This record gives sequence, structure tokens and C-alpha cells, in this order.
Amino acid sequence: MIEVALRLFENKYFLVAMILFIIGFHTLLTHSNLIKKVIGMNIMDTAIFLFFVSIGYVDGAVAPIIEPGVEQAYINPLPTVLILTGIVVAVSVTAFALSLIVKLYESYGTLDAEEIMRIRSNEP
Amino acid sequence: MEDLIVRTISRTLVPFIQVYGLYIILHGHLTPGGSFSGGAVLGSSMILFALSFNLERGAKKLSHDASTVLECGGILIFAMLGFYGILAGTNFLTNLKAGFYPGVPGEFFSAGFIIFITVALAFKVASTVITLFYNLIETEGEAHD
Amino acid sequence: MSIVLDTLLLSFLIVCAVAVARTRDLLSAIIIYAAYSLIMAVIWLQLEAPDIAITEAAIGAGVTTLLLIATISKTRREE
Amino acid sequence: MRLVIILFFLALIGFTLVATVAEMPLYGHPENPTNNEVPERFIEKGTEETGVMNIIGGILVDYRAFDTLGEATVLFVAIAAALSALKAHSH
Repeated sequence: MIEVALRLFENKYFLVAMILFIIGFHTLLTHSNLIKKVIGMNIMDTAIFLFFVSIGYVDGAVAPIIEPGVEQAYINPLPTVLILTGIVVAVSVTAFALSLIVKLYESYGTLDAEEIMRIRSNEP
Repeated sequence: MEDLIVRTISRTLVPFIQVYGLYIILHGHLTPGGSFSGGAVLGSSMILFALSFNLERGAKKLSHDASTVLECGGILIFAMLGFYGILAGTNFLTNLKAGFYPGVPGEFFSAGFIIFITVALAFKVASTVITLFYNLIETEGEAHD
Repeated sequence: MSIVLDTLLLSFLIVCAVAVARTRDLLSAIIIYAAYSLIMAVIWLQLEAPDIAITEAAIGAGVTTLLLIATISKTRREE
Repeated sequence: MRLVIILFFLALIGFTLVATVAEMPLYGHPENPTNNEVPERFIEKGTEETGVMNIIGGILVDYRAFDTLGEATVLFVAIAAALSALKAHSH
């Protein structure tokens, strides 16, 4: 038991990434407000990014900016590059979701997903 | 927002933010940064300008036509530079083997087509950010409470 | 020293995420989300990824917050 | 009832994820399986093959340039979809 707890504290970046994922998923599932759902989705995104980048970290290494003539350890550059792509895709998805939310508010007058479903089911 | 303090501070700060954004873009192959971060900084500075003065004056700075040219031109320059690799007899999007100017690593004019792609993508990202913001906050329509 | 700083920053992240989920006012939730993004940028500096730190500070704390605030200025503020 | 089901599945997912973290390799250890020959080659040959000092910029715009082209397309499609949704006629 103690060993597992020590291991979890040693891997605290991974652990916090998982906890943030669960919090974001909980926000996405239980809140019926659409903007809250978008914020929860963003929290899930950042949790995945944190997990990926912390996998590439090496103790005592520096960022991969080459200095000629200096021998030092560099971190793994591949997760950083992949996540740089992911951040831009995340903001694209957020912008599209927000424009859909604005149009939904114009036609239904509410931001509540349950309310919108009720209005939709009462329509002929 | 018609506030004197916000206006004065943002009028002083916006040129510095834009110079910093241009620095991030142009030194993307030497220091941390690159197209996406620099473009986002440039776009945020324009949004700050438009928010602290008024939105109509800010919207004139980037018209719809200019936004269209930047959006399509960014991808077009990227693809054209890629097709140059095919013309030179190598693969799509080949950098140094296709005959771009290699330069000395560490100097400003080096690394082949990387600097062109970075500048084109950065202006595309900046234009995307500004256009999305203006179209989301545009005050026409009846949805207010 | 670094362990203390890392633990503080990570616990701040969790507190911010829970506060976003618990807040009823949407504008407050968005401001707390901006603080969350800034702390995330500091954590990425700790993880030796300065490229993502700059991008997160500009996109996560700047652009996403502005887009969310633009949306609630066209819709409503209460949940 | 729905809340109970949601909480049950969240607890299930959370237990699985935390159990996975307990079995992961140590954080920051230089002998981790992710630090294999691929990043080594990028860091050794990157400056000579692409002419950059910032290896991340080199990988982003040279080795994985096709990926970045697809990402620019994603940005373009996102703004086109958002504008066409916002400017659509509402009746």
C-alpha cells in the first residue's frame, strides 16, 4: 500500500493528468449548460496534453535548443511537437462549438441542453 | 469600453506586443516559438486594440477581403513551396535536398523554406483569431438580455 | 525545492478545475479557467517545453477566454 | 438514477486510470522506453539536416511538414464552418 502511494507521488504529473481528465469528464456529463460543457471539454484537452508532455520529460535535461559546443542532455522533442498541433486543433473545435452555441441561443432562447431537448420533443 | 486608463495603457503596450510577436515569428528556427504562438500573440494584440478603442475602428484594420486573402494565401504559399520540391525532382515538401538556401545554422537567413512557411502560417493564424472574435462579438441581431 | 513548487502548482490546477465545475456564474467560471491556463503555462515551463508555454499563454489564456466571453456577451450570463 | 450511473462509470474509469499510473515507468527517468533511438536521431542529425537550432521548429515544419499542412487545413475548415454557421439565415 505504502509502495503504491509512493509510486503515485513519484508519478504525480501522470496522476494529476488523470484526475483532471476525470474532473473534466464529470463536468461534461453532469452539467446541462452548454458553455460549461465546452469548458469541461477544454479541461479534458489540457489533461491529455499534460500527460503527453510529462512523458517526454527527462530529469536534468533542457529544452531542445541546440547550443554548439555544449554537451548536455535534451528532453524528448516529439511529444512537444505533437501537442503543439493538438492545441491549435483544440481551439478550432472550441470556436466551432461556440458559434453553434450562439446559433442555438438565437433559435431556442436558452443554453440548457435539457430545455432544448424538451422544446424539440414538443415541436410537431 | 471608454476608459482613459485602459486606452492610454493599451496604446502604449500594443506596439511592444506586436514587436514581440514578430520576434517570435521571425526567430522561429532559432529560439522557442514559431508560427502558432507568434500568430496568436499578434492576433491578441489586435483584439486588445479593438477592445480598448471601439470595435468599428478595429474592424477597419482587418477588412473581410484582407482576411480572405490571408486565410487562403497562407495555405497556398505552403502548398506551392511543397510543389517546388516535386519540380526539383524530390518529394513533396522537401527542404534542403530540393535546393533551398541552407545558410549557416544559427544565423538569421538559414534553414531553407522554414522561415517562409512560418511567416505565412503565422499571418494565417492571426487572421483566423481576429476574424473569429469579430464574428462572434458582432452586435447586430436581437439576441440580448 | 522543485518538488514543493511542482506540488503547489499541481494542487492549484486541481482546485481551479473543481472551482470551474462548482461555480454557478459563467463569467466567474471563465475567469477561473483563464487562471487555470496561466498556471498550465508555468507548468509547461517546469517541464522544459517553452514552445508550448508561449502557445498556451497566448491561445489558452488569451484567445479561448476571449471567445468564451464573446459568446456569453451574446447569450446569457447565469447558468 | 442517471447521476448514480454516471458516477459509477466515472469511478470505474478513474480506478482504471489510477491503476495504470501506478504501473507506469518512473517519471523523468532517463532509461524510460520513450527515450529510444528516435529522439536521439532527431537531436543529433536535426541541425545538419534542416539547418535549425530549435529542434521543435525543425520537426514541426520540416520532418512533419505534411502534418502541419493538414493542421492549417483544419484551421481553415474550422473558420469556414464557424462563419457559415454564424452568418446563416435564421427564420
